[in-house]
Amino acid sequence: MSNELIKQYITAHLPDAVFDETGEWLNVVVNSDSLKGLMAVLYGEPNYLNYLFCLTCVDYKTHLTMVYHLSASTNRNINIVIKTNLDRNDPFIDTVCDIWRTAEFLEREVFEMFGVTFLHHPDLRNLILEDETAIAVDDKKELVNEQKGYWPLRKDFEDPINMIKL
Amino acid sequence: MLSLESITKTTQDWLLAKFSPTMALTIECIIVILLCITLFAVLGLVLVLLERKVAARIQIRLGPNRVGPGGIFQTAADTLKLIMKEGLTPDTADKFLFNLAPFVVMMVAMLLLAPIAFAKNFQIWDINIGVLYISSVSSLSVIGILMAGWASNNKYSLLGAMRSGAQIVSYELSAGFAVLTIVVLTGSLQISEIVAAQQNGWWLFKGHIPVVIAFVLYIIAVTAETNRAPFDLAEAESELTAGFHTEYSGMKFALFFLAEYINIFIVCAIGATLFLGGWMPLHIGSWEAFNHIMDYIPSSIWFMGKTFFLIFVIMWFRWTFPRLRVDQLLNLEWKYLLPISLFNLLLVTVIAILGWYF
Amino acid sequence: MFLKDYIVDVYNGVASLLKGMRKTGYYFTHSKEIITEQYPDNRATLKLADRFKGEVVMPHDENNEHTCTGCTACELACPNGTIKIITKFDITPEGKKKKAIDAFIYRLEMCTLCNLCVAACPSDAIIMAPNFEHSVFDRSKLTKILNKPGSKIKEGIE
Amino acid sequence: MYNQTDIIKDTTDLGPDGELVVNMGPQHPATHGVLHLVVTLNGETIKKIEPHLGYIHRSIEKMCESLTYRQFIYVTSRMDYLSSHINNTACALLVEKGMQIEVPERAKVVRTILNELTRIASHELWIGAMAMDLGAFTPFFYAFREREMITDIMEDTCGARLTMNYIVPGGLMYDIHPEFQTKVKAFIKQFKEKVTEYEDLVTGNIIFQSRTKGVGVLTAADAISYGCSGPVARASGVSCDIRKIAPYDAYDRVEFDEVIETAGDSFARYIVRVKEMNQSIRIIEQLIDNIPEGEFVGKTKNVLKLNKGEFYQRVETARGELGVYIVSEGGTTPHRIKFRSPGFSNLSVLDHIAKNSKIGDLMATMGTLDLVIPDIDR
Repeated sequence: MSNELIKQYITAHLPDAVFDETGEWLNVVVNSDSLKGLMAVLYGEPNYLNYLFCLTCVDYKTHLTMVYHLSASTNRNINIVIKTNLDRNDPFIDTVCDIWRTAEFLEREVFEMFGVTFLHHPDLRNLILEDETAIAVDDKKELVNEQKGYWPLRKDFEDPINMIKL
Repeated sequence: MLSLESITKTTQDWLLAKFSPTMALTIECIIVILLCITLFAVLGLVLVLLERKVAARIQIRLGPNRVGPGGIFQTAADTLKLIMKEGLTPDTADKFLFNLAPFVVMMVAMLLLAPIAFAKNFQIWDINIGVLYISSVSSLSVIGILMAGWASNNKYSLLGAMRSGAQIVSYELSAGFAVLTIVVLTGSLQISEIVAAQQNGWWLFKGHIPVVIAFVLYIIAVTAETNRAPFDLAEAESELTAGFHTEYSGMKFALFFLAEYINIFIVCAIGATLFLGGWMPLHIGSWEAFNHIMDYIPSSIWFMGKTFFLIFVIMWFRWTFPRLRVDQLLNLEWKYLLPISLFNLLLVTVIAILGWYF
Repeated sequence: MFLKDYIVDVYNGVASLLKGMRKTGYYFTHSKEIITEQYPDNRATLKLADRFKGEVVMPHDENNEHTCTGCTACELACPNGTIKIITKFDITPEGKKKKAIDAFIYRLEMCTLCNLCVAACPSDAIIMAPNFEHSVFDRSKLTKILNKPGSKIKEGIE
Repeated sequence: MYNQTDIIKDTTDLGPDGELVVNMGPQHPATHGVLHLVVTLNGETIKKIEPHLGYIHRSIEKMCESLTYRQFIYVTSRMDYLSSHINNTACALLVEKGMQIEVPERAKVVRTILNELTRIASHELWIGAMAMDLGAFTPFFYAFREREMITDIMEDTCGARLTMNYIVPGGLMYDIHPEFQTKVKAFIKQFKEKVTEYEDLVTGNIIFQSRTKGVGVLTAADAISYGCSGPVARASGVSCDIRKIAPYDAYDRVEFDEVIETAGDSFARYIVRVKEMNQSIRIIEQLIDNIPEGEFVGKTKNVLKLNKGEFYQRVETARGELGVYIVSEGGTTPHRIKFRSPGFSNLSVLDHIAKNSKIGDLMATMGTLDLVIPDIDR
């Protein structure tokens, strides 16, 4: 299945999708509302892009971008990258973990590192960092309040204790 | 000839000449108790060192080699360390039972020493129901383990203790059946008579294949009963960290550790007595000259040699096999060992009735 | 047949166990297979790989001269601030001012032995030495000054 | 993480339905590091497993954002420390891709050989640790004996035994050791002799087989859904070997088979890894006599600057597919870097496949998933 076919298919389903072929793989930028619908379509027949091998978020300082790397499990050389931009102050998006189970952990990681809320996620808690309750009783309490969030992978995150500037 | 038999005889004669019979008996009791405790300490040190050396050789290592020549004082140093360590009692533990448990386990191991014949006419108590006594007392050790597991108030300990309970109760059966085969062949429960019945050959050799099967079953069952790998589910360190003795430290832990090795010694001693003739030298039918030469080796060396051979086999098991899972462990007992031992016992009974053994 | 399967089962199981015991028994009886290295005792014969990355050292020749120009390439290449170079200005016989190192501070406790500083050095002034017994009682002893007191830069190195 | 009072409460109280809640780890002999599993038990049967991560979280992704493209490679050795060479290769390949650096043939071949040696070393360690989880101590030492030869080879050539940092963008840090080829050949000879020992001690052993066969079954559909990769997915019949799909370095010119089993249980995962070691030996045998002469490092600029854009590089580590995703703004440091670690996805499947089995099965399942905690936490 070539990129052209995928493009046709996505355009048929979602006319306002923006394509970018400058990179190694086909990039598709979609609206955050329509992401879930597109994912469900891509997962099913006839595209069968059923392998989500990377899910992450990028902080561009002006907005957050969710990045989904999809592939076909039968032919791992078909890869597309789906991106969607989120409001940095109030980031939320529909979860995809009812389509791919692996998204459950990956989304939890993004949630705690970037503060993106995944709607309808079954168990949206911190996975790697301490629980919110633990932070509240911690002496980091002031830090949390000052910065309105404790999202380490955002670009403006500062932790004077654990980060040493060279 | 200087033998253990003559030493005991002279001692008793001398005591009876000096004191009244009651007094002499009391003194004898004290001597026996002291000897038992000494034996325990020595056995513990030797067996732990032996285990570590065997493990090292199997695992292409050298093992302990720093304390003393060849590392022979390593276990003594370890004991010293354990004595000096603090014996912690967890806050939420049942303090009385927690502290009692190691002693219960230890006492059971001590009681089992009574009917064992260490050499010719060298036995603490030649009770006429010796084998029955051993079977019944050895099953008491599960109480100590359950006590330790429950009183620790630790989930790992509890799981370990429950596993141990199920395991010991099950494997008691096949161990009992294996012992019964010899009882059937000998017609006596008394240890001295069982040994005497092997005057012209050990049961392992003259009892045909059924006794060999019973011997194998006995080794498997007692390995499980003493919680040794591959049946060490009660303290499976990759699953339950240390099982029933997770919370123990210092000397209380050392008592568990010691009891494990003493139990191995005892079951191997019983195995040697029942199947390999105890202190009886290797006699082959009518080869008079050969039998005579064999008699020159002291009976205590025969007994210890056989026992340590069995101990080595059990250690060999431990360092070769993976551990079983808890349901497989019980499957092995109830689906394989128990039917085989029942059938085997029937076979032996037929052999005994028809007198087909040598 | 059930009984036949049962017996075959038992036989195969026991055979597989005995196979394993044969292997361990072989190693038990063959002491030449033992591979233990008696480390502190075999120091004399212990040979480390010549490329072993143990710590950064600065070789000095017999005239107490090194080749470090103080260009701070290693300091920039270091990912975690292990190296700190303090420079000074020497007056050459011709009366010109010349940059030289005052102290080459190397903090072993922070070093990850990644070899990037050695790779970055344009004048091969520092190398990795195969020393590995680094334990000391005081952490401050791990901060080392690599240039020896009184040492100076070799002639002709720019 | 729990605070102190929680933990005390946890060990004395029962779960909501009278179930036993056991904290396995972070200090536990079988979790191989600091994995913390909160296991809900009903007797011996597992009802639920909930991993708590972060005990060794160093935020490598954040750290890399302040390191240059030469420097950030060394940090990746600390992720999956058992296949550090392969992690380094992934980063170097990505930088080479982003800057169109030509890599000399010699460097490519040496990288491939070292990657395969690393894979064997990792699997050797895994076999030992796995057998130890199941209660057999001895295979651990036999496996380490062979692994020791590999680490010696690594020490000779790279100067370190575990965290090598031998691969730089453009090739290798320095040339291979003169004795490299003879030592590798000696290792291949010894490995072929000794690999039968694992058959005797582990593979054929009835206890080992009954502990692993039919335990922790992962279906192909689940493997895809959970994003599993590497031996875990291949044991379930999912073809996912990056070395075949998108060959890098010298993998396009060597012959090897992708090992695929279909049973999906712990035993299949074990067999896949054992067969993979033999395939690695096959790859090394093809390359070891044909290391081309020439430069070992390509021409690179002093300061590396990636073009603006996004780059993704996949490699096959010993545990599965490692993806490095870099968003570059054109500077000397990455804007955002994401490591798609194989262990993270493989861990997420644990609850699914170990549910309703016994505690002993959890060890077999967890062992065959081959979890390396620094790789999961990053």
